[in-house]
Amino acid sequence: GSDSGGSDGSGGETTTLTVYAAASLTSSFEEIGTEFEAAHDGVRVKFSFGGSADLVTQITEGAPADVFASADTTTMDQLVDADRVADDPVDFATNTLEIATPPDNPAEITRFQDLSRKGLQLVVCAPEVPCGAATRTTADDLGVTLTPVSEEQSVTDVLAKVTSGEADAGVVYATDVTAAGDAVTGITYPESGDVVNTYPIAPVTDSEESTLADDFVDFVLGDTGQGILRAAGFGQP
Amino acid sequence: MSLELSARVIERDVDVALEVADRETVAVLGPNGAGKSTLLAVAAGLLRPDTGRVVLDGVELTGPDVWVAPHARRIALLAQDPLLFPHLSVLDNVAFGPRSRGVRRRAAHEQARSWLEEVGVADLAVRRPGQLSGGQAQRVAVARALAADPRLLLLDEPMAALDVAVRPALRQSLRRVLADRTVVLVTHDVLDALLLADRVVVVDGGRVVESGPTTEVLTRPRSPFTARIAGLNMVRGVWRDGALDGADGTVVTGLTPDPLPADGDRVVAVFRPSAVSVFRDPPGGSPRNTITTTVTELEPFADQVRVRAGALAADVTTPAAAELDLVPGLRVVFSIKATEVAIYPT
Amino acid sequence: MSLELSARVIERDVDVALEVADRETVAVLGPNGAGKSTLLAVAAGLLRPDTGRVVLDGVELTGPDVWVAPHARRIALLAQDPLLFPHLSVLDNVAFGPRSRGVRRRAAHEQARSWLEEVGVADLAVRRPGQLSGGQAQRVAVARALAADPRLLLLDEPMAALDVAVRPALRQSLRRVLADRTVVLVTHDVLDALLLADRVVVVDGGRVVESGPTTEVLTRPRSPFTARIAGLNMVRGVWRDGALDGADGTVVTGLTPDPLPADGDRVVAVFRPSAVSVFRDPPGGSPRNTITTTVTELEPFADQVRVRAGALAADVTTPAAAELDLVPGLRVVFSIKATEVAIYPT
Amino acid sequence: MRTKQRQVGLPAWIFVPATLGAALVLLPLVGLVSRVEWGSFLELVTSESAMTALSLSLRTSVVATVLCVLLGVPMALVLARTSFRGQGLVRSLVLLPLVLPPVVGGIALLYTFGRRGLLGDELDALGIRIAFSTTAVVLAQTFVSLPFLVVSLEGSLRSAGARYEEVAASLGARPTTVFRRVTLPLVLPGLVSGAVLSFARALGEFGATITFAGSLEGSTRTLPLFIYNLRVVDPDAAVAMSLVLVAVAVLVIALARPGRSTW
Amino acid sequence: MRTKQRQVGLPAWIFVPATLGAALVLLPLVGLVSRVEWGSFLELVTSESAMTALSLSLRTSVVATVLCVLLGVPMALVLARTSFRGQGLVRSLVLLPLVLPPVVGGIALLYTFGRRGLLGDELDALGIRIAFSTTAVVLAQTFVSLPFLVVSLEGSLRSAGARYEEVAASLGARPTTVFRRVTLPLVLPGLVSGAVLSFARALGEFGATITFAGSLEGSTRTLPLFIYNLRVVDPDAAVAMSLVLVAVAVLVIALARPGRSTW
Ligand SMILES: Nc1ncnc2c1ncn2[C@@H]1O[C@H](COP(=O)(O)OP(=O)(O)OP(=O)(O)O)[C@@H](O)[C@H]1O
Ligand SMILES: Nc1ncnc2c1ncn2[C@@H]1O[C@H](COP(=O)(O)OP(=O)(O)OP(=O)(O)O)[C@@H](O)[C@H]1O
Ligand SMILES: [Mg+2]
Ligand SMILES: [Mg+2]
Repeated sequence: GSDSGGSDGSGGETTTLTVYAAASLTSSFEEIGTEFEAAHDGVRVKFSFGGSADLVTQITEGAPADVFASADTTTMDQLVDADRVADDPVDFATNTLEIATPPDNPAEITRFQDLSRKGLQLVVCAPEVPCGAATRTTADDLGVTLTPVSEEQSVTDVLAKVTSGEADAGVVYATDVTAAGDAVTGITYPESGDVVNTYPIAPVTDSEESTLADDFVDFVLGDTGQGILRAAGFGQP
Repeated sequence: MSLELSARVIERDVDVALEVADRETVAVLGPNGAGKSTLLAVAAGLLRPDTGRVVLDGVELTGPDVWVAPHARRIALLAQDPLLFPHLSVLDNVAFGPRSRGVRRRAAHEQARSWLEEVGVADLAVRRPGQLSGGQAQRVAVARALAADPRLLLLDEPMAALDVAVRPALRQSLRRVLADRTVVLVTHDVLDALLLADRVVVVDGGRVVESGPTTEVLTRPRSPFTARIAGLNMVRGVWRDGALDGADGTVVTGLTPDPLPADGDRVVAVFRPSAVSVFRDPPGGSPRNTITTTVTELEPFADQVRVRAGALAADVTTPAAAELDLVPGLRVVFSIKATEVAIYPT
Repeated sequence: MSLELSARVIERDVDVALEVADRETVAVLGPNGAGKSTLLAVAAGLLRPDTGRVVLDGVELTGPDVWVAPHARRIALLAQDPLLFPHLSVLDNVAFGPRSRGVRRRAAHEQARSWLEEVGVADLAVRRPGQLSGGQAQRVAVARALAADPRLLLLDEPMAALDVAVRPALRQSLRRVLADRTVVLVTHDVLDALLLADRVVVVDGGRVVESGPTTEVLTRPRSPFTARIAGLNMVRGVWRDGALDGADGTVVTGLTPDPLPADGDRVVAVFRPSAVSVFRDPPGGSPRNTITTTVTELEPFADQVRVRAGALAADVTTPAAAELDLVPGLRVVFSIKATEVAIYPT
Repeated sequence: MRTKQRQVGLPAWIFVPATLGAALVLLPLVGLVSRVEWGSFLELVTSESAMTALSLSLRTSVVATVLCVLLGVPMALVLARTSFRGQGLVRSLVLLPLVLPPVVGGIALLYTFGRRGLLGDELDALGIRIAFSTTAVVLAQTFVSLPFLVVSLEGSLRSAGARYEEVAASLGARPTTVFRRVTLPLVLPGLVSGAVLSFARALGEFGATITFAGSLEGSTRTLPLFIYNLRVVDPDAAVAMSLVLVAVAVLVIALARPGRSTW
Repeated sequence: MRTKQRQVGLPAWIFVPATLGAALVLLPLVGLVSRVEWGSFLELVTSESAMTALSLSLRTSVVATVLCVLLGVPMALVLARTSFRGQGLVRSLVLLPLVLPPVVGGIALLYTFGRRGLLGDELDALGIRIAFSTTAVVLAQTFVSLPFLVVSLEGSLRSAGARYEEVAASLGARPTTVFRRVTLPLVLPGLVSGAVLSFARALGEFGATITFAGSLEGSTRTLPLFIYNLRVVDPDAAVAMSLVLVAVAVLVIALARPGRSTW
């Protein structure tokens, strides 16, 4: 969508680009948005962050999105099936799993196999959400049986349990560990590269700013965008 | 405004009919639970009878297929509870009726003030109902009902809770105010009926047992309750051999109506308590009615004592009572001259 | 149980003191808003006076630093409103007091039933309060207060809303029940005071204006309200030259007390309405008191008419009233024999 | 019964906004129902994990409602029938869980009853672990539902006034008797509607539960959590499941509602 | 004033559960406050996007509360003062938004007012687009808050009874006058507490808003949505922001509360 007569310093027309993006992209995309605005005079980028599934529902129901960036291919496929994608989706980032523990790592976790330990207060994502699906795949691959005390709805919920010290360990994305800073200790394990989550991006149909939307997709795929994503811990697709 | 009302409320075992002529005040008397308040509720449109009609001035308000809402009837009801609006000041309570009629705030307040004056509580105008005594609240409720200026005014015991000093004054006010209005007045005080009502209707057990002009009903009562409220003694029986034959064998002679009742007709004998003399033993001499009975209660008032014996009462002077050494439980003989007894059919 | 009470409630301008001896019944009389209910509320512990004490049988219940909760006082209050618990049946309402005392359900119901019998509404035991008439509710409330079997019983107009037929019977019941209890009884009916109370306290404007044994207070009233409630005429003035000198120049002679009052003392003259003769012109002849006044109201009762003229009243026979052609507004002369007038200082 | 009918009418215009309001609430429900695929509905609804979630939801909500009544009735009484310094403040603070985003409420509970929370050491010493247990679910539901009961009951208590309580006391009833035999029965309609509000709130509770208790089938995954999970995979199924939640709520409320009271 | 004091005491034991209940509500708040880093608090709270979200939240919640009053008062009146066939059903249905998980409520709204919803074509023809606009926020808030007002007000109306209304009618007051001058003033405490509940619920509303209105800064991102977003990036900041929400709610409620009524 667009609105005019904004309070831009130049006094000229302001064009607004609306980007719907997965919650895990929040920090990176806000940064990218700032850079994009700097590069495009009179353009303001608005974000709507949320669970990928929520965003798909909204866009399907006519939400005024110009660009959609998803945290997994399944949800993006739903949007494609709904005929709401203007151009084929492009993968722009990947993410891998990492184990997060409280800063002092009380359970002394060192590898993924430790997670099956009896009495360990382990939280993971529910298998219905991407990070949970990835966790389950990893566990299956390694032949590890996990008995979590909770299967959370989102990475944020897993992190909250870990940072509050309630859980001894949680399985989250590498980017989340990076973002959490000192609040958690990240423990990488060798097999993490085997299960990779891919982030696709695509412009949305009926966009009134379709050129600008394409520009934004290109910007994310370009050097600036990729640089920011790399810094946040995302991998290259 | 003339009222014609008939109502049957099965749940309460009430089945009454009532007519009030234009500008007439009808007093409704009757014991507790007789159905007096029920009758008013039906008239006011707060209770829909199982069957019945309410017709005001020829216009049907309640009927099998008719229903006029209470507010559109212009019938004001002063209920047994004052039910003053707790959130309004006394003045606003009284002004409520006029303002609902469309009178402007100022004028309504003026009217309200004069009504408060009338019932003697003008100084309480700014108070909230919660800050009034029982009698004060009752008076404000009376003022509020009068201020509504209805076509028909229904008053349910307006004088209850009032102190003896204001009763005569308020009765006087009401008399003036009610004179050119159509009013139904429920009361337990025979003075209200006598001073304010043109006609009296006596209700008992949900049925009208007596009705007629006030003095006629109250001087020639036909039901025990009416006799009681009129302060008269009544003996009931059948007419036999030129005298009343009571259920318990009492025979009462007295002034008889013309034409004489036929033998076996139901009749009543009525006489004033002051016409009764009390003896410890049956007196001889001139032919008198005597009734042997037991004293149940002694009520002193002014310089006399009312001697109650069941439903009968006798007034004797205080010295006489002392001389007879009357106490509840004593067997005594009530004696009444035949010329003081009125006997008539019911 | 003896009660000693003094209370000042500034907000209501009430400042009263009262003493009730063990097993005594004290009637509290007074106009609307006098402070009667306030007094009871203080005794019951529902209102904390600004200053004052309530002492029951030597134990302080209310005091500057003492406060006994209402339930612990064993003082039952029958308030002016029946306030029956709407969610309980009539029987359970009456059984509430006994059950609160720890009486078992069965026994409490038994007691409740007998109290309902006493007030004549035993047949209503299973009803809800919402299904009662005004008078029926009042009677149940009386039964409930009596059933609580308190150390001190406070009754606020227990007879209001009752019909004339049950009043004597209930009064009789109360008389029996109250005989060996300590009771404070608020009433507007002098008969209640006469029949039920040992002593009378008259409250007016928040102050006790008179108190003493019932018959003494009611036969020798000292305040206009008391005279009014006792059904007596009262003229107030000062003692001058062997007679009462009224404010408006009226001079009243009568039976005087021993010793005689001093000149300038405040005195009252009291006489019965039946002692008053009414004339259209001042009568000559034997030395009588005459008061020229204006008829304000005519109240017929029994075979007499009470002629009211302001605060004064005269009883005349109905024929006499007709002969005099009495109507409100007429100037008349009230004439009273000096021997019928009692003059005493106040 | 004809005689029982109410005879004072409502203004006619009042039915316009009333109908509008009803439409606002009912239309979306129609919209919801219209999208349900009834074919797969039954199968889905009776799936084992759905039944597990439903039964957990019912059990925890009932316990939470009971707790709300046990704790909330005294709170409402104290607020309505006493006055003390700072009462206004206490009342406002008790309101807070109403506005606190539920997720933050869950965090607050973690900070208090969690292992490293305010009472963590004390609870640890007692060998009690609340987080990730069904107890945590109940606690979260009680925390968010309690204010509903307190607010609506305090309103009822104030409307009812204290006159009957005074009468009861003067008849010799001790405060406990007054409370049991007079106060409670008189405000029963208010108490029932307060309890219904609490139950409904507990049944629908999501944010605080997920944050404080987590989500594990059988022990902490209540129906709203189950629905949320389902939604990611199969939005239509989630909608269908919500209707079950709604139906259950209506049923429980209808059963709990005593004869002639408000709700 | 001393004479105004209440003299019928509460049972002593009642203070035990009351204190427990208060503790259950207040302890987590203490826990929350204890974790706030006050250093960065002010900066965060006054950030532009925070202020935008706060002001949007306040505006929409106030409008939603007004709508709740306008629609809910008539609904409560009709439920409390009339009887018609199927009234019980209507009452139960009106309760539903209480138990519907808010997210599902949002879906229901989408299914009704969305482009492809029940009324989609009609609204399209009128050129009205509701979903994902500020209107949608208000609608979502009204949808979830309305039952709170209706339930608590119906309780008050029933407790108050109709006797005063009958008196007013017999004094000649038309139904509208009765409503305005008698019914409303008498249930004012109930109305105020119902409105407070509605306002609080609207202010904290999250699930239905995010689903039906989306989360766009300035137009649909209310404070709870802002907090939700913030939590992903900086959980501590989210907690601090929640306290702002709470403080605002308390403030607004305190200002709205008339002198001597319940809330
Ligand atoms: N709401 C009700 N439901 C059922 N019965 C009722 C109801 N109200 C009153 N009654 C019964 O109906 C009868 C008539 O009652 P009503 O109130 O009309 O009596 P009343 O003549 O006004 O008596 P009172 O002098 O005591 O006021 C009584 O027996 C009473 O018990
Ligand atoms: N709650 C209150 N607040 C302030 N003033 C009050 C309150 N209740 C009563 N009053 C006032 O206190 C005075 C005494 O009232 P009280 O109720 O004791 O009178 P009462 O003697 O019982 O009168 P009644 O015969 O009318 O019942 C009256 O002037 C009354 O207006
Ligand atoms: Mg009556
Ligand atoms: Mg009084």
